[in-house]
Amino acid sequence: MSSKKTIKSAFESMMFVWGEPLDVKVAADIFNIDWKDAYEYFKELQEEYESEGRGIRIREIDKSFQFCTYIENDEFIQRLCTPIKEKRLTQSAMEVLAIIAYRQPVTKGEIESIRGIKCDRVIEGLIKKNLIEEVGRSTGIGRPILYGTTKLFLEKFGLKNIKELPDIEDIGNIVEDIEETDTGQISLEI
Amino acid sequence: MSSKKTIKSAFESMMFVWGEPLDVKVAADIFNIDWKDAYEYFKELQEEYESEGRGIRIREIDKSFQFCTYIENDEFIQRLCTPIKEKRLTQSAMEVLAIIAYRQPVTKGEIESIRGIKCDRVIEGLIKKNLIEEVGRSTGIGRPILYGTTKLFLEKFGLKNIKELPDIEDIGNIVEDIEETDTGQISLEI
Amino acid sequence: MVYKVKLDVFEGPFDLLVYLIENAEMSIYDIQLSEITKQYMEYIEDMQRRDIVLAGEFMILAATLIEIKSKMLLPRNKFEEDEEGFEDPRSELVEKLLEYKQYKNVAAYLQEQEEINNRIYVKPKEDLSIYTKEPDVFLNLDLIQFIKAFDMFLRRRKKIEEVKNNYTRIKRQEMSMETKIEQMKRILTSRRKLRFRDLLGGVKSRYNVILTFVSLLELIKLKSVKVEQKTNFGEISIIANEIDTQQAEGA
Repeated sequence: MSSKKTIKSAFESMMFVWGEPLDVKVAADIFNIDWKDAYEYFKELQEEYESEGRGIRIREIDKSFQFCTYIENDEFIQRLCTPIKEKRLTQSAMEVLAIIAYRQPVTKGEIESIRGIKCDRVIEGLIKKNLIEEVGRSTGIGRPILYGTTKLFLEKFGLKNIKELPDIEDIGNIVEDIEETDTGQISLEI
Repeated sequence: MSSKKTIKSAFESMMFVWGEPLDVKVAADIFNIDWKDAYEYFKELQEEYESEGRGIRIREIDKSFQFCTYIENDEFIQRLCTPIKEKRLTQSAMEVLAIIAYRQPVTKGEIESIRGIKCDRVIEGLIKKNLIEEVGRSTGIGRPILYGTTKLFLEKFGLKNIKELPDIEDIGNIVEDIEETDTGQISLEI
Repeated sequence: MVYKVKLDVFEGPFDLLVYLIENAEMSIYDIQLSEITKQYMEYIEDMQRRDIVLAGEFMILAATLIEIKSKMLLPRNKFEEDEEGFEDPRSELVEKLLEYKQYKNVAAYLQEQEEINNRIYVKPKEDLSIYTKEPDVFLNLDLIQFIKAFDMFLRRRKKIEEVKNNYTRIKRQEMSMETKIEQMKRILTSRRKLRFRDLLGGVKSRYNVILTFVSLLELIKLKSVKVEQKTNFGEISIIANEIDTQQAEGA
């Protein structure tokens, strides 16, 4: 039986080599420990890096943990190198993604009735980018495909899990807040 | 002018993104600070990760610094990364194992008379897999070897002790129950 | 008022409509339909003039707007007006627009999140090929499978035993020597001379051959027949003894 210290240290090494989010279950199985304990250890590590103000941090995505850089250091990273950035999503892709994120599992028909326009191509593109996936079939007529978001969606938008999405009723305010804060920052810089 | 804390945190982020050993001079230039100071900061970081017993460490290579895993965690990384190939027991191995489990201690002769077929090879294979072992000798003619199941057998099947095996009279019922449950699931899927 | 919208790419008819409503500083709950329908139509005409391929959905909404507009122009009958359940023809559209606006906000939120997240960097997976060469062999054992396998074996054994039991029963039911002798005697009354194989009656099972042969020996002992075999393994000829046949006939 390994000590907690050993296990936590091993988790750090494992996350480091793995690069991608490391599933808590996979990590727990290696030490034959309880999932809950393993999760606790990851949370402790996350807290340690944060409280020490480290330049690398640990983020949680869908019951997995991953090392990443401290967000405020992006300016310095860009001075060092220009990491390849992914192309940003289009407005229509964002809208479709928004509907799927909040209404999943959802059919293409429902999405189209909300947006008032066809969206076959957009859905295709989002599947190709692995941001959404088929999650089953509706019991309705024709048994249409149901769509849901993927783990990569959470990763790309920095969400721990789908429940972390703000309440849809509050979204209007949140977006306004962000815009106001942005303006504030700009005026300070001037 | 950035604070020492900011610079050290940035160095961590930079090392993390860079992957390869990060030249102290390159890092120092980004903050327009003295090479000596930058080197000092890297050494401090190295010392911090070490004294905290972190699973990731910082190593120095020719006036460059790089994140790496803690050497003692190699074993766990290996466990994480080594793919697992599943192997199952053959039907005959299962049968022999079952007879031994229920009739132990039992001789090869008894097993063969129950199965109506020779089973030297199967027994050999099970011994090799450490699922059965010799537990003594019968008092009968020729004093044949008696076989029994091992601790690993219990472990692999998740049994506390051999008495936890389902009653042999109940076996038919148990299997029927399992099949019924299976059918139930199938009909739900339809 | 001539309204000029810049030729943004709208994400659909609702997107355009929301834009027009917000630009005209109208309340979404109280859309001035004549005004907004006019603007919407102007926009669509403009698009067509510029040879922009419009999706059919833009036309559908145009038709919907005109329909609502005409409904609102119709004089309302008093009874309807007094009814609490009177429904504004705009309400369905308003509901749809509100829902759409909500998701537009979500899209904006996601965009913010994407931007924030783009400032965070992760590292690629290390080269793990040194570890992946030899897979760990893992013995997968499952108690349910184990029990199933054993049960299958027990069932098979039970079946074999049943078959064996049936087999012995059938054997007991096979012809006895007494019956066989009676049968042979009957044959011999009609045919005084015949070959051994004629007595088998087409059944060449080991049991029948032995039974016939033993019965034949019995008949020889009883002096009912005479038997002749000219060569080793050759044909056995059987000749009935007259007296005996007569006896049999008499019996």
